[in-house]
Amino acid sequence: MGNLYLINKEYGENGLNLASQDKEAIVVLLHDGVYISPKLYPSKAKIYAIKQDVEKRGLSGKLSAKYMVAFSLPKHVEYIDYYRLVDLIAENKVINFA
Amino acid sequence: MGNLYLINKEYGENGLNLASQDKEAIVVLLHDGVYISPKLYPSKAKIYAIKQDVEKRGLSGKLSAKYMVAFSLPKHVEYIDYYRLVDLIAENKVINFA
Amino acid sequence: MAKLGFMLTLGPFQFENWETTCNIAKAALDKGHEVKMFLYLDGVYNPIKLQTFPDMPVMPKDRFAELVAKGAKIIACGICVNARGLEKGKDYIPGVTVGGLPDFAEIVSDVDRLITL
Amino acid sequence: MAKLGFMLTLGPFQFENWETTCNIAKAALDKGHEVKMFLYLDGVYNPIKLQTFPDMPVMPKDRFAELVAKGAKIIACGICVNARGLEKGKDYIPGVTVGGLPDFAEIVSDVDRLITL
Amino acid sequence: MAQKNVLVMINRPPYGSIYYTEGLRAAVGVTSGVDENRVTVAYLGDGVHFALTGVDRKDTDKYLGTLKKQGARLVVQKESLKERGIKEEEVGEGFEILPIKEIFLLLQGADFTMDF
Amino acid sequence: MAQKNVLVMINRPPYGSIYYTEGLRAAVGVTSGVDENRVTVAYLGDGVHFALTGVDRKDTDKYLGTLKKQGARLVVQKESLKERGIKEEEVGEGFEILPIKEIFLLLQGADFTMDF
Repeated sequence: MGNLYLINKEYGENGLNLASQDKEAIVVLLHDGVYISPKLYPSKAKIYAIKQDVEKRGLSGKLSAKYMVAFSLPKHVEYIDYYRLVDLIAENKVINFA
Repeated sequence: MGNLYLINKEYGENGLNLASQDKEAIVVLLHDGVYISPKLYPSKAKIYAIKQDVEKRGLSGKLSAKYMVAFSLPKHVEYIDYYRLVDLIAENKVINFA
Repeated sequence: MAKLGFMLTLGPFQFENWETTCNIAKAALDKGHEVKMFLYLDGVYNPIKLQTFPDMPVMPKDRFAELVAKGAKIIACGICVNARGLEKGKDYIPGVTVGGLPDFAEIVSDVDRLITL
Repeated sequence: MAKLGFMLTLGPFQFENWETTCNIAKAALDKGHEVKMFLYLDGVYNPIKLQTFPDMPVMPKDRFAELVAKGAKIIACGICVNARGLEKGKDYIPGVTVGGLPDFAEIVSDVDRLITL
Repeated sequence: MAQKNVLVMINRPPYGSIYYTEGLRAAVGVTSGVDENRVTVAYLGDGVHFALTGVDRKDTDKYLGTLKKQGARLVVQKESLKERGIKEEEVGEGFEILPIKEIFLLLQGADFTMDF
Repeated sequence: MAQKNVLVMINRPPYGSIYYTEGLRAAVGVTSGVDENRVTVAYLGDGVHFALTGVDRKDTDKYLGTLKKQGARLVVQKESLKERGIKEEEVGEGFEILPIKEIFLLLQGADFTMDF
């Protein structure tokens, strides 16, 4: 059981700072959390985002691995749906910043 | 008639950026606007804050001229009440960021 | 004396905007200015007359009632009211009416200053 | 299967939290998990049954009704309900009850995960 | 009663709050009176995300259509795009990219401002 | 049913929203059940402003008093203070200043977290 950080934009930075202390952090960007600069993603964390949140904001390209590599950004973001999110919640401790 | 910028924290930075373009900007910090770093105050602007907003947040000392000078911060903030704010509103164009 | 227009988009309690709006509007009325206010989005929750809280002698709706008593004209956005299930504002304090954005357009045409909070 | 607890502190429409909460809770119920939800602060505006908007076939209250139908237990904070003038939740969709923070304490004791939005 | 020029400034991105769409509804509303007030919409700070090509605009298209018919300008702050790593070619059709000093001139020319 | 350790994280400053006080009411509420759940309150980011000596606490004193009686810790993130130019001597009595790595340990020790 790891720590699952649910991150929205408003005080997501506080959550990402804590996730940076965490060797096995799992981060999920929820709603406006996808606007947080990828530069703030913890380097060791696995990063997820909700696919429909990303798509309706027109950010599918910007959070993609291709974009991240092209701009030397730190991470690949994996898109998931709410069913997968529920699995992650069931498997991990939830750290709320959403 | 000058421009009176009503500034809250949330997107006050956008307002202060515009005020920085303005040779005669008047800035009023409302509610959480008093938390914005004084480093972001436009250098030429006159800066006001609502006295009761500052006091209940325990910031009277921190926004004072003495503190500003001690920490080489850019400005003196003058504390006003809502009656004075209404005068400023009546005398100027209101630029809303509150 | 000036005519001041207000648009308030947030409800009571949660965020401080309603209180700042009441403070500015009250000071304006005390100074003899005219106040016209449009309640938009969550702003329409403010004038619900049934607000009750044991420890709080003055509820948000009382602050708005005070503005009405001092002569403020307050209109709530009807689409917002019905979307939030407030049934055409039937439980509002007296003096607050339900209208639409054309009323706001008229306020904009009429006033000397516009304050959005 | 797990028991999931939720606390929602924002109302319908204005901010997206209510929708994210419903999306997660629905997915959890579909997967066979148990859902217990506490509506706190502006969260208590969500289950007002009279919400109506011509262009919107599914209103926020309908999403909460769907959760109730799927077995979610939803309790609203009574102090918050009355402060906002919602008269002990008399206009709530069926299945949502009004309680207090001790109910939330019980949810906290009971669930395997807690999600606050 | 007199016609007013209103600068509607949108500071919040879609969709975390409804300001991105209700701000546009208000902008259209402002023009609905007998005095035919005029509006300009300015996207500032995080608000500029609304201008991205790929944004789903099914709930805002009707307002954008009305504003376009009225000749209202939709302007996007250039510096805000840059700070967020958004390239100008990622901005959709119908949005004008303007540096802050030109947005300030729009503000100078407006009678009123509104923020969302 | 089992006793839980809850870390209540307050991210918003007083008084622009009511989270600074309603977060404390919820923290007290969490401890009110038969299982006597335990809470720790952590002030992060802008939330640390609540710890300033001069803050008016007339609406929070009763919650702080109850939490104190229960032995609940109130911790303030050291880095957040520094970023905001707040000196440690400006922090009121009853608040412990902790670096983020120690706040992370509190998080590790908690069963649940809540954010306000």
